[in-house]
Amino acid sequence: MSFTADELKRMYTTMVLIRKFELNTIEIFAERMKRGDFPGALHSSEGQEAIAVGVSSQLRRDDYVFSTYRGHGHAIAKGIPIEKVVAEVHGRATGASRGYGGSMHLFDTSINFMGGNGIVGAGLPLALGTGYAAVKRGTDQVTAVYFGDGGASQGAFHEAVNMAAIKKYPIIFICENNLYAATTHVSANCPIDDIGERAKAYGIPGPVIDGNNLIEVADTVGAAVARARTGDGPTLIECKTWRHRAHCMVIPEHRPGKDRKYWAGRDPIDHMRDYLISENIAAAAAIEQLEADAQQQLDAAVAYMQDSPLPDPAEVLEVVYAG
Amino acid sequence: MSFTADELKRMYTTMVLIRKFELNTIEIFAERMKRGDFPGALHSSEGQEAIAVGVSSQLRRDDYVFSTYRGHGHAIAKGIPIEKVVAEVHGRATGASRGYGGSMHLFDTSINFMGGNGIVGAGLPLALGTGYAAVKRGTDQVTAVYFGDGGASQGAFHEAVNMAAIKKYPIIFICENNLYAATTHVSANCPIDDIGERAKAYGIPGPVIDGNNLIEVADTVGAAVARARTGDGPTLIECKTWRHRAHCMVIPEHRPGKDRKYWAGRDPIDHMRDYLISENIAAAAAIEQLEADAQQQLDAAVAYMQDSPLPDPAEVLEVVYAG
Amino acid sequence: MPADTATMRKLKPIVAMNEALDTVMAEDDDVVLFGEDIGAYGGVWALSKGLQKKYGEARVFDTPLSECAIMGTCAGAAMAGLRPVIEIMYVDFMTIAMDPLVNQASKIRLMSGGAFDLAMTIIAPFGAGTCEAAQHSNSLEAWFLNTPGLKVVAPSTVYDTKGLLAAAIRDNNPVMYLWHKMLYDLEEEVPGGDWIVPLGEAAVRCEGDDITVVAYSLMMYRAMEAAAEFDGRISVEVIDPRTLHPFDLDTVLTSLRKTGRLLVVHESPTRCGVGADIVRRVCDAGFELLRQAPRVLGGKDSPIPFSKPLENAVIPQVADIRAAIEAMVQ
Amino acid sequence: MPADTATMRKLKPIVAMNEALDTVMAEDDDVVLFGEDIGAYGGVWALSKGLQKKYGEARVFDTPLSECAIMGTCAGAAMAGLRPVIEIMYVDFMTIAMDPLVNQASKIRLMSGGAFDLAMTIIAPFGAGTCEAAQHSNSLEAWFLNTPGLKVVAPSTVYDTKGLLAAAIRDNNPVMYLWHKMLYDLEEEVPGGDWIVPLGEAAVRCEGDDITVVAYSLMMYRAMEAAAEFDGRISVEVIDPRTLHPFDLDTVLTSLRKTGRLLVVHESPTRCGVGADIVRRVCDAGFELLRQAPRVLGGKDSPIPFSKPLENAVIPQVADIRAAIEAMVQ
Ligand SMILES: Cc1ncc(C[n+]2csc(CCOP(=O)(O)OP(=O)(O)O)c2C)c(N)n1
Ligand SMILES: Cc1ncc(C[n+]2csc(CCOP(=O)(O)OP(=O)(O)O)c2C)c(N)n1
Ligand SMILES: [Mg+2]
Ligand SMILES: [Mg+2]
Repeated sequence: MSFTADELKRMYTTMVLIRKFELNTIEIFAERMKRGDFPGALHSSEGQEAIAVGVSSQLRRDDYVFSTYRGHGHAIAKGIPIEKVVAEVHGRATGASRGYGGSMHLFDTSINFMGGNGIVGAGLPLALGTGYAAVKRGTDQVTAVYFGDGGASQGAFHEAVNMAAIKKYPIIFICENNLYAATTHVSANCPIDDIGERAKAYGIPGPVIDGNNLIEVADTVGAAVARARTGDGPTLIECKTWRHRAHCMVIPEHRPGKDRKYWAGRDPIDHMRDYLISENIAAAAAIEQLEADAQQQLDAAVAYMQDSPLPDPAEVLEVVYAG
Repeated sequence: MSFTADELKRMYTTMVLIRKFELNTIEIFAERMKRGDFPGALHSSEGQEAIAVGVSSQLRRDDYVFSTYRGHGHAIAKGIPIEKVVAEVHGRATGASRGYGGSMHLFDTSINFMGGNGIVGAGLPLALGTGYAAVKRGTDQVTAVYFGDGGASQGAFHEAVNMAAIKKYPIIFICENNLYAATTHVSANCPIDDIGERAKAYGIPGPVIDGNNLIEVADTVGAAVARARTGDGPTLIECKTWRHRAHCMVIPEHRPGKDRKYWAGRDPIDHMRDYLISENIAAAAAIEQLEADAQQQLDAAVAYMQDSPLPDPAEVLEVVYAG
Repeated sequence: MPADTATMRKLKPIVAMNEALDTVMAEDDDVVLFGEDIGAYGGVWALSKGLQKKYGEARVFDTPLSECAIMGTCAGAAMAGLRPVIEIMYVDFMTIAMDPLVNQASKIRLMSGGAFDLAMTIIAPFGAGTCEAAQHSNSLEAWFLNTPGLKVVAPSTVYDTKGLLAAAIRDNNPVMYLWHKMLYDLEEEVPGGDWIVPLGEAAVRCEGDDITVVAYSLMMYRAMEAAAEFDGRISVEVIDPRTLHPFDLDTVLTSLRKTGRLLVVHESPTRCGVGADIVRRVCDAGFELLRQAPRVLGGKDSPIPFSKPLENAVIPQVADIRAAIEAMVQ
Repeated sequence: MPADTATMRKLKPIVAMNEALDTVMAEDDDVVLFGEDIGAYGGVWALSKGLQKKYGEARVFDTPLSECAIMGTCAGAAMAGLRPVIEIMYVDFMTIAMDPLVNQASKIRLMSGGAFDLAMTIIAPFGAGTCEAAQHSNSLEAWFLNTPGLKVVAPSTVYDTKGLLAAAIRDNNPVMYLWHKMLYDLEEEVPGGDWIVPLGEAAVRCEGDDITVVAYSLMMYRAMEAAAEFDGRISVEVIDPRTLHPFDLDTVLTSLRKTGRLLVVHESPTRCGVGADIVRRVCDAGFELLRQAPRVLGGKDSPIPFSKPLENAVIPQVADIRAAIEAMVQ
């Protein structure tokens, strides 16, 4: 994959924007919780930004994406405007889902972002539907669907990958293996070393890669997308990664300190910053500017959210059923 | 596995008994259907007798078995008295399930035969429970669970084999691959050649064998049972086989003639008869005697069924909830 | 072509469904059909007979034996703007497809703030009477009715079987279309051509003054049989809701203005069932119309046992319905 | 040791459940507990805190993230004669475990002609109010009540939370034990020691003469709050069924003999819901007691939206209950 310098800088900025978004959201949620005002569940994707940005770098606007409850990064990287993401997680009428979905249910039909999902593994069977639709219509759209190391233990994983392989649907199954499912280590969810290895059970490729290396993610996904667009079927990609925080805000950190130390040295944003500098793509000053840009985008988005109204309860029952 | 001549003869007799039972049941059902009296669903196991008998030859009375809707052979081979099987499929109060279960739901707690199942693949998660119970109690009981090539497409298959592998539960997963799921060829359910190959996705052994060869089945299952009893965990065994008939009585034959011809030459009972003769275990006359014994057992069982009353409807509501 | 009463013919429910599918597939390329054994074979119930040949494998196809994947494909395809129709071979197997139906299909429209229409239809046979025992005889409509976002249809006549399926497929919401296995061999006179029976309109199957019996699907026929046995002695009005959600309450209330007596008959379990909900609605909207206690004759509090006498004991029979009517009308 | 009112102490529901588990596990080695994060960590709700340490990994353990496997293990272990207890982290995830619960656990006893007792308990939190949106806020009790073979418990007070769980685990049938997330931080005075609250016995939470309000779990507290706001102007009797099946109808009928007015309040969807079924039972057994139309104030016909004002709009609030009572009692 050869990216232009501008592309690389834009990707870096997006990673930083995701990181800053997560930090800001946690801050606002923590404040509200202190006031005894529980704002809902929040699952931070800090540490996994390279996967979201790397995957999205290989997708077209009309390609489909199914996300998870840890999907802020997926949404921002695919292209939901940051202010609509901020507004949604804080329940505003101007949010991506008009305040009906929240952090776990960000949608944007204009870019075929098909939503987060609160049910572990539940995005995979849905991805079969958009994969099929593309084939049926003869478009070359692909579908990317994210899930975790725990999600690979769901029956839905097996049924979906199996059917996609049989039908050669254009689907990229992206496993974000951050080594833990809530408080459970991956070894208690998968008896073999690599979830990607399971691709063999379906006769499809199953590359296992460093999910914290943006370029490696982009290259691997790029190859899978090319396969899919030309009708060669699905790919299962396992991205080894690490979330900076415990599962969600209400669960205390419980992961061994040595793991945390090991991964602290492997932050995807640090890695990309070093890459930009060592490859002479951007100097430290330019990078600071990119980070400032990200901060500015976020600040504007937060202001937009604060000026936005809450949704009108009188409308709920009109939304439930389609006319 | 070394069997005594008597054991081999007994196994042959059991295969014949299963075969004769299936033929007789179809006859009685067909008659009733002619009279417009629909007796329920019937799934014949003709052609798959070597698996049921081979598996059961390696199990103790206190080992657990979970069967399917195509489970008459599993039940008879594990040791449900033939008259109780006949009585059950014809809805008599003297049946294995007192007439409450029928052909798809044969139970016998005295030999830990844990029932057929009308839901494809649904026996596998249940097998985790008896597998766990044996471990928890420190007994060396094993659990055998049967399913088909179509069953391997169920999410339940993945969740169950995965958890069994992680926990090293003493379970033998027996896939009876008869190449069709209802009218669908296995290639439309599994994108790779062998379902046994999927064992690698769970880090357990997955032998693929000739399910119509009683001795091969017994040997393979024997090894898996030994592993399981000593705490080395589950095995997935794929038995290639062929059912003589279409899926069930109401579905016409639709399988290609050449496949049918190919398998006609590979009947498990013929194979065993030839083996008994070629190995000088039994002469043709002795074999005819075994077949006559089987016929006699069946005739007695049918008579028993005919003399048995139908269940009393007044009792139903007392059965639903335990006291 | 529209319904043509000049060319009446005998038709079975499964053929009526097949005709409805053929009609909507011919006029709308977005309508697709899939499920286990649905492709070349034409479906174990013959639902899709001839349709793959006519519309091609891209629109009519087999799936693996994976109900969760089938339902997920259906919901995802609907999100992509197609109008998928799937068969779940027995409604009993919905236990495996509940997540993509309930947590996904029925909620995605709301979760997205109304961004998606999920126009999808799930066709599934239900009910007891065939001695197929506890896992092939269930009636789960109450689950679906208790799930906001779903519509539920349960036709009885062959005419409605065709017209309601056409309407269900054209509806822009997830619709559970439930037909009864015991009606498989039913044959009734219907017009030639095509027609639609709109969702949410009940039918008065026979008029009467003494009691209003609400019954759908197979139980409508049993109620009619029971009603006939009184020949005049008790005048029974039988109402067939046809669609369970949306539910046509007005037709029931209009009838109660005459009769003042309500009996609801269904085969699915009584507790939190369809009958309980009709009683709730009637009490809420027309309590003063009730001259006496409304009754529900539903399935017993038991899974479906195998043997015929046991199976009959847990499902309302014609004699049970007659007895219930007699007990209410002195 | 028995309940000891001399040593009253403040307790939260999750600790009460943990104590009940501890008690029954101490006296019965067949009682085992498992689920996601239930082992070393002690459960994301702290349900199993300290229990693995005390009873060992053979009896208290983590499972893979596989609800179907968890429920299957539970049902199979019950068939083997154990008394398993599992946690489903949110009742919403039952969509994935419906087959082993409904087609297996609830039916195996009947299908085997009564050969098996399946003594198993499923503990699951339910309900809205935490802004966790459409897939983490559901109330599915009506599905379970519509499934013959299951018992259903929904405690409100901390005392009942402990006593009903002890009873559920000792029961020889599959029991759905449903607690409400909004009660997580509730603290109430309870005795020291242990006690059992038998399944199937309602509690009168406050006596009154004008109207009978039936409400369980969180809604019992909201009903009490609404009742209090009338201070005497309207005299409300609040009945908490505590167990939804078996259901204590007598206590409700006794109350109706006084009040003649019935209002059922619950948060789960109204259609085919618990309220509809209570109305059906009351009409069936005590129609003459009803001075006016019985009402059900249930959840709206909508999945649960995320944003607070939207979420509040689809679930009965104290003001809604008060208004419903006022509308009934002039
Ligand atoms: C079917 C289901 N079961 C359980 C949960 C509760 N839960 C939410 S996230 C989670 C852990 C998922 O782990 P993983 O798949 O590795 O994704 P990660 O959170 O690490 O990104 C659990 C148990 C759920 N949401 N859905
Ligand atoms: C979950 C579920 N889906 C569908 C069915 C209907 N059905 C019964 S058997 C069968 C085919 C099963 O094929 P396979 O697993 O290969 O077993 P076989 O019948 O060949 O022994 C189908 C589709 C069912 N009983 N359960
Ligand atoms: Mg993880
Ligand atoms: Mg097969």
